[in-house]
Amino acid sequence: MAEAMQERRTDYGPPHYEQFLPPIIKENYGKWKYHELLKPGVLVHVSESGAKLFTVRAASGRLVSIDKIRMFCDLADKYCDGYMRFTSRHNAEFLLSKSENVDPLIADLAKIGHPIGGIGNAITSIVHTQGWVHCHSAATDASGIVKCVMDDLIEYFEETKLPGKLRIALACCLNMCGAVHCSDIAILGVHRRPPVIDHTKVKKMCEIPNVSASCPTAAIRPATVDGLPSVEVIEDRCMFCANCYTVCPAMPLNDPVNDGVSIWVGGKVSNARHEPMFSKLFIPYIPNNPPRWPEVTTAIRQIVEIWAANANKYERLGEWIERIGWPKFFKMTGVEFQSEHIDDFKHAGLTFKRSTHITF
Amino acid sequence: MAEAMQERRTDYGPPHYEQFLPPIIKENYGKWKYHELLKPGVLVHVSESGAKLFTVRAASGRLVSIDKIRMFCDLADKYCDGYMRFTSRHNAEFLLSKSENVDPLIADLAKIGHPIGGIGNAITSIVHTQGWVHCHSAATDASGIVKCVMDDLIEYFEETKLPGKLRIALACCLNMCGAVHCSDIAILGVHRRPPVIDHTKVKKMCEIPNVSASCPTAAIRPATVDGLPSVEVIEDRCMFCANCYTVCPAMPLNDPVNDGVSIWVGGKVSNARHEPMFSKLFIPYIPNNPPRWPEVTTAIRQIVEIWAANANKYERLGEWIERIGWPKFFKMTGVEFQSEHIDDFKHAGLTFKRSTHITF
Amino acid sequence: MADQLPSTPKLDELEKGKWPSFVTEIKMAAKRSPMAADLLGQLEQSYREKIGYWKHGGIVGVMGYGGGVIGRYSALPKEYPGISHFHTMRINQPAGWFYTSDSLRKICDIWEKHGSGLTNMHGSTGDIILLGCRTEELEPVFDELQKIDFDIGGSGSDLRTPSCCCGMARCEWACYDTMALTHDLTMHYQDELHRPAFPYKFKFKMSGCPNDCVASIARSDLSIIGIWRDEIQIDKAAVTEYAEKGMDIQSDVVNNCPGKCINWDGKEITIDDSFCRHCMHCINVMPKALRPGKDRGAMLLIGSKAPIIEGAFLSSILVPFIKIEPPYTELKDLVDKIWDLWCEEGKNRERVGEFIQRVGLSAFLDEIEVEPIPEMVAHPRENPYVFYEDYEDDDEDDK
Amino acid sequence: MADQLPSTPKLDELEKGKWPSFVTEIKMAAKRSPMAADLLGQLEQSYREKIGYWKHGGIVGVMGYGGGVIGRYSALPKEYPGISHFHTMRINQPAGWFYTSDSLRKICDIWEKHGSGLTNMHGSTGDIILLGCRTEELEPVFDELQKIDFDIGGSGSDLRTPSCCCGMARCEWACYDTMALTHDLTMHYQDELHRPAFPYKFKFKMSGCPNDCVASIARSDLSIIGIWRDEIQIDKAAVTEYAEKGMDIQSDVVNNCPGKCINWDGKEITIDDSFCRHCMHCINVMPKALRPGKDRGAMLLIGSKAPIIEGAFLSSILVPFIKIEPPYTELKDLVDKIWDLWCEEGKNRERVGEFIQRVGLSAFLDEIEVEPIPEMVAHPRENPYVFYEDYEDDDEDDK
Ligand code: SRM
Ligand code: SRM
Ligand code: SRM
Ligand code: SRM
Ligand code: SF4
Ligand code: SF4
Ligand code: SF4
Ligand code: SF4
Ligand code: SF4
Ligand code: SF4
Ligand code: SF4
Ligand code: SF4
Repeated sequence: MAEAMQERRTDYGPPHYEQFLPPIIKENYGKWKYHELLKPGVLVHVSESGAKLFTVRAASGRLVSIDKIRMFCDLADKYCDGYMRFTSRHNAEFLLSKSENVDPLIADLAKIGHPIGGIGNAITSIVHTQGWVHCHSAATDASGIVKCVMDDLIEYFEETKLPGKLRIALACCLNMCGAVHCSDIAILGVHRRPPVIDHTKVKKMCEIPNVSASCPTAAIRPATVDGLPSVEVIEDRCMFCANCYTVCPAMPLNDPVNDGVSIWVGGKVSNARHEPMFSKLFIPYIPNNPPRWPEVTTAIRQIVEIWAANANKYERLGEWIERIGWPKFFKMTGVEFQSEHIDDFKHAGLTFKRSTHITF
Repeated sequence: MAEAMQERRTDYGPPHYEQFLPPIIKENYGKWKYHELLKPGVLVHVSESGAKLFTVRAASGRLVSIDKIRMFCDLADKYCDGYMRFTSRHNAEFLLSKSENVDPLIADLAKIGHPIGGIGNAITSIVHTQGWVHCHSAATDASGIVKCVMDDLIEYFEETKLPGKLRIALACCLNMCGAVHCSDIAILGVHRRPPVIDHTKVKKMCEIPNVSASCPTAAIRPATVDGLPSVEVIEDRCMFCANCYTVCPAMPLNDPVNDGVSIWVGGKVSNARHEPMFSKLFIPYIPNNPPRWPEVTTAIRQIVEIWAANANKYERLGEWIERIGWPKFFKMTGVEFQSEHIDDFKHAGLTFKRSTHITF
Repeated sequence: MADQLPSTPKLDELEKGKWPSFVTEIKMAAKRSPMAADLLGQLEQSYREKIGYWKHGGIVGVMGYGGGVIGRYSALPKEYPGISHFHTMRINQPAGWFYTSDSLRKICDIWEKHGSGLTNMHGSTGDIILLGCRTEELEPVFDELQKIDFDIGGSGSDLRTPSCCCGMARCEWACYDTMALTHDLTMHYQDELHRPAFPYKFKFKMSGCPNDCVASIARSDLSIIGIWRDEIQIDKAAVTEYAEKGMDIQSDVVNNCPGKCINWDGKEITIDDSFCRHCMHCINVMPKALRPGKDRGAMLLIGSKAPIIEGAFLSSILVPFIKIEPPYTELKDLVDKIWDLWCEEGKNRERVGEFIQRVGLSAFLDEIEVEPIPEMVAHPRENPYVFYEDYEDDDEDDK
Repeated sequence: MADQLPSTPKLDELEKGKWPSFVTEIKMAAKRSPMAADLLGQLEQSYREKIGYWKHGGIVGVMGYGGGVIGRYSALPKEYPGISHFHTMRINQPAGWFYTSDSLRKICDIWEKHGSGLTNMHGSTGDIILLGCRTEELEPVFDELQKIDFDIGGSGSDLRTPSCCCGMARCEWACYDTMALTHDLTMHYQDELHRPAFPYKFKFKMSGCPNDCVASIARSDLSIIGIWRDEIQIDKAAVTEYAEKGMDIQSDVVNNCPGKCINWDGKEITIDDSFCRHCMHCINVMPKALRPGKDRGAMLLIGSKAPIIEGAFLSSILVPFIKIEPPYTELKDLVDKIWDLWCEEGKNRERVGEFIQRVGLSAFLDEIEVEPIPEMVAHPRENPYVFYEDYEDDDEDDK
């Protein structure tokens, strides 16, 4: 066995990217001079050499079957000499050296149900996570909400009529695998009920000191329950982060009645104009309402539209809110400001308004 | 005795201010329309009624003898119908209804050694504390440094040639009675050696649990030393705040070799333009060098002059530094950036530079 | 008596230069007072040896008062017997620090008789500081102060002496009567001021406008800062006058406006007041042409303090706008609620700002029955650690 | 086999609308795979009952690797036996997510044979996610992947699969070769990637410029972001062209510059590069006319992560500028020092950013032998709690 392992090939790493680059890219690698947005979803990059590369960006739901991948491959073969890529936000990108292939490709993409867009001042696809499709922690589904929100916002994907880019992300629990903490709009699955402890399993499945230590608010302490070594949760101190559940399967938080999503706004990642910003809590809680989550789609459309109607050119959502001030934003959207909006974690004091700089 | 107390008058409060207001102020109370700076140190306020009030602001060292107060009284009688006031920064202000009295008053003030100024785009007197004159905690003297710095900067008090206001404050220890934490330039007395514990006195003079609890960095723990109940200090964790000494006289930090001052810059209080800001550490340590503290006066003059030469009109020191960036400010002043400058207290992470927004 | 002055070669250096010299002041007093002379001597020694010579203070005071006197003893009483006791008396100043020469002279007379003859005009909190008094002289000083109607200020864990900017007395921007409020609160809270019963000190400071000339936002547990909520008043003719006299309105005024809400077309200024951040800059620069609006009152901000122990705080908005009119009932009710809660639940030596940060602003608001509003925060929370209110039990789950 | 699909009235709602439907994808796969069909069934139940039905994962894997597989089991294995095991395999993507149809088809073939036929293209860290595999199929999958040269990615407390923007392959702004660096680091650190030995996960992300198209500043323990340090290149003719075509250069470009360092006189643009903050905005708006300078490299920022446990962090500057050229020795040396220290002193489940905040940035820099510089902070400390270095003993006091 040890021998078998010795022989076995490991750690050879991913294939070298070079073999996957279309010739036009290899030739012009590092020599691109500028780009233009030809129309929604279609870019051209022009090289120092004069060569032109056309990019067509097609929507993707990210959760794709091998059937779909094969369809993409067929299109890549047909129009792109067999090359394609995916983007950092999981869209499919087709790289063409021939401009005359652009429209036929788009037509074929439409046939298999993949609109193009998401480039320039648009909304692109939603970075998201597993949800009920695969994760044990999920407080909500991921792909389902994403589908509903994007169905609703499709016009902003297919056109470029917004003041600037708007990025949406979703994570189905506070682990935030979608790294939603710096998005223009973030949808975050939340639990709202403390862990339900299975005292018969704690000792078996979990290391009690680790469990106690895992709680950011020190809500967990060792306890003997019904004669069994276990833990107890001081419910008042629990803010439902589920970190205990991550380290101890005997403490699930999932709950059909109390789980749901929260909406966060005003984050950004790029350094363009304003430094990167975290997203801020906007709607503390919306109950899960599958299959179409109408309250979520309505709330998000409202945010997008108010921003689109009022922001200056290039002004990201967070930049705009910062300019007009949060009180105005709450007023314009009609969302009620509640105690949940006020930070009470470690650096809370620094989020208090420490000046007279307000508007009336 | 209890009876005597009963009879004794207490809690009658300060005299009502109205009896101290000159007639012109009583008549125009709340009716002032605008003001103008007539010349350095002299303001005129014009009322809706057309009445004019002249203010002459005279420097004060704050620590004044009754002899000096009596001299002020004589001037008040001579020129101001017997009225005068002091300012929130401890200068003496003379309020005149007759413009022809202004210059003679100024001349008389000069005779008793009180220059006028500090109004408008100037440096006014230094808010400060007790120092070696009165406080047990002092890591440096207060009045002495203030005198030296103001002697050196007198031109900026007597003239209005700066881009904006510049406020200096001094506190002789971290208790910061001068509230120096929001000053354009702050001078702060610092200890740099952990408390020297007199174990024979701890138990007698202090409550051990209170002492342990007083330490922000949990550097103090109860201990038995030479058979006596006392405390010990984990020196590595001590950052010399002296809070333990405040609650326990048996733990002094005062030390002739290690005490000294630190210089902080860029704070402000007013809401004008920029929100209020805290001062930031600039020079971590300058040894006490009485009687004239030449290193301190030199450092402060340099800061003032570099700011004066480079800031835009109205731009306070902190606003200017924020615009050009701290790296440039360190470069321009030649002060070395050191580990002490990097925050390592509670909210340290929020002071780290979390973007690519730097200049080269 | 001048020949009795100790030799002070170091301190003499501090009589040079143009700024008024505290050494000269001490020497003046020392001509009459042996206390001041011994202060000179000890201070010279401090200057020589680079260390203070004061002992950690003890508790001394005046009958019927729990504070107002800071006990102080020299660590070198044998060398400097005059300052073996050298206590400070904090005397509550009249609002706005206005005086008549008559009242000042009376104070001086008392202090000549019973104290060192040295003062601070004023202390950093605002009191008249009578610097240097023997224990046995405290009562006599108070006795005489009573006769001239000056009372003692705060110290220890009590309300500290409130102070304010000159406001309506001398300034055109005062949005409420700072001196009237200061006097009223001081009188109303005499018991809290004189008998320490709080977890720690509590300070009020009143500024008439956001220029904040008493630094209330940085130095008071409750900062009361004047503000208006309607339109800035514009005098067009005066604007023209400034422009004609050479003011560059675009760069001096417009470009510095943090609300980016001023427009200058070369002839007229217009302000979109709905974006005005009430910073005062434009008004400061053009006092003849611009004035705060007419609907005036104050903003209440809570919690500022020096760094010990949680780090320095600035006050933060508690009530964005409140009318400030006698008898100030709304304000006092709020103050009482805050104190009740803090006295009940605050820890020893925990300032109200630290208390709020410990229990959370939301929880604090809840207890004092103030609704949370977005004006209280720079922005909503960034972390997802939300203490949601009650959850629903499974039993109720019948959907 | 279509008739074997469970009835999914709720999920069917998600086949409506224009955005590509994941339900349609699962149904496509379900036509062939009973695993996908059972996934449909369980998911429909989740949609009905508003709760997920997955068990807390167990440890499963591939021989010789300590990570790369996420164990997953249905909580309802009786109802949905096809997904009683439903593990994820994370496959290391090629840098920049470029593929040939040939390579993709080969992956599909393997996954058709051994797995559910469902994937994520890609996971949020960047891997190819093969979604749904039985324990006994893991080895066979790996066996076949070997043959087509695809290797496993990271999971657990190890280096996670590095990822990067398309950089020089498709973008004119790449200040260094992101794909080359990503591939090199991935190969160099195969052991760290495959055998968890860290206190917790560690992520690299490489962006070619401050637009940061892989969100590295928010999502990676070490963010490597391209930047230049000389002057922005200006093509005057192209500027004129933009202006003529109607761009309002003053309001679109100049007024949005955070460094306030661009001047437009109606004819020419000039930039005071010494104030440029490298934000990219002007270049983004005028790609034909403006380009990053020629002296290019990268900035290293450290410590970003999701909220658990200390709250979310953004990366902060560690090295403002470093040349990025093979064999990247300086960079690797630095990474090794950081890992050595963090592995030695980091607590279990403590990300490097949390570690730095716990021990203090200065102390951290000291250990990894990097000099502190002002570029690392937004501003120097505001609190006076300074840990001064060694004090002098009294004995030395002979002044
Ligand atoms: C393809 C992709 C990189 C990749 O290797 O996969 C990419 C490609 C380009 N980005 Fe990006 N960005 C991509 C993700 C991002 C991200 C990451 C993210 O969203 O998670 C960001 C940071 C977002 C944020 O700040 O929250 C990002 C922030 C930008 C910006 C800054 C926009 C701003 O004003 O803040 C620009 C500049 C611009 O658009 O003017 C930019 C510009 C560009 C350019 C124009 C660069 C070029 O010359 O090729 C590319 C096409 C623009 C477009 O999509 O509008 N790219 N870009 C990613 C496409 C994702 C997608 O499918 O939609
Ligand atoms: C007399 C005094 C109030 C009092 O009741 O005692 C006062 C009086 C005035 N202040 Fe003040 N300020 C006084 C302390 C302050 C303070 C408090 C402090 O320094 O501790 C501040 C906040 C300082 C800070 O931000 O750090 C202060 C920030 C201002 C400002 C805002 C300046 C800025 O650009 O940030 C103005 C507006 C201006 O000067 O244009 C102002 C304006 C004024 C005006 C013009 C108001 C008026 O119309 O009467 C007065 C004379 C101006 C001058 O001195 O230049 N006053 N002023 C205080 C004089 C102190 C002294 O002796 O020098
Ligand atoms: C006299 C005065 C300084 C001065 O020279 O003006 C003063 C002097 C002392 N202060 Fe203060 N504080 C004085 C205003 C302040 C201020 C400024 C203010 O009120 O605007 C502050 C900062 C603002 C604040 O309240 O945070 C201040 C923050 C402190 C602190 C730190 C409190 C904190 O919560 O951080 C202490 C330590 C303590 O309370 O134990 C302190 C303690 C002290 C003690 C009593 C020393 C002690 O630990 O026992 C000092 C007595 C010195 C002496 O022997 O004369 N003093 N102290 C000021 C009072 C004069 C007056 O009544 O008018
Ligand atoms: C698959 C993926 C989500 C997705 O749908 O794309 C994922 C899925 C999981 N993540 Fe994640 N994370 C994924 C990218 C991320 C990211 C985003 C990134 O890498 O850019 C983050 C935020 C950035 C960061 O690293 O902080 C992320 C932050 C977490 C955390 C919180 C870590 C923290 O330090 O705060 C956890 C909890 C943990 O580690 O115990 C976690 C844990 C998990 C676990 C393993 C659940 C668990 O506690 O055991 C999830 C398995 C789900 C499942 O059954 O499939 N995942 N996780 C992503 C990996 C795919 C890939 O390899 O490409
Ligand atoms: S965000 Fe939470 S629920 Fe969603 S995939 Fe990550 S760990 Fe699972
Ligand atoms: S969910 Fe979070 S806060 Fe609640 S007990 Fe578990 S670890 Fe603690
Ligand atoms: S700052 Fe410190 S040393 Fe100075 S008076 Fe206040 S408590 Fe005393
Ligand atoms: S000086 Fe401050 S940090 Fe040092 S032991 Fe005393 S209380 Fe603690
Ligand atoms: S705070 Fe405002 S009202 Fe008071 S003196 Fe200063 S400028 Fe005038
Ligand atoms: S007060 Fe300040 S924010 Fe308001 S208009 Fe004037 S400058 Fe602008
Ligand atoms: S990060 Fe910069 S270099 Fe990379 S794709 Fe985005 S814009 Fe281009
Ligand atoms: S990159 Fe940004 S900061 Fe630099 S000149 Fe352009 S807009 Fe200004």
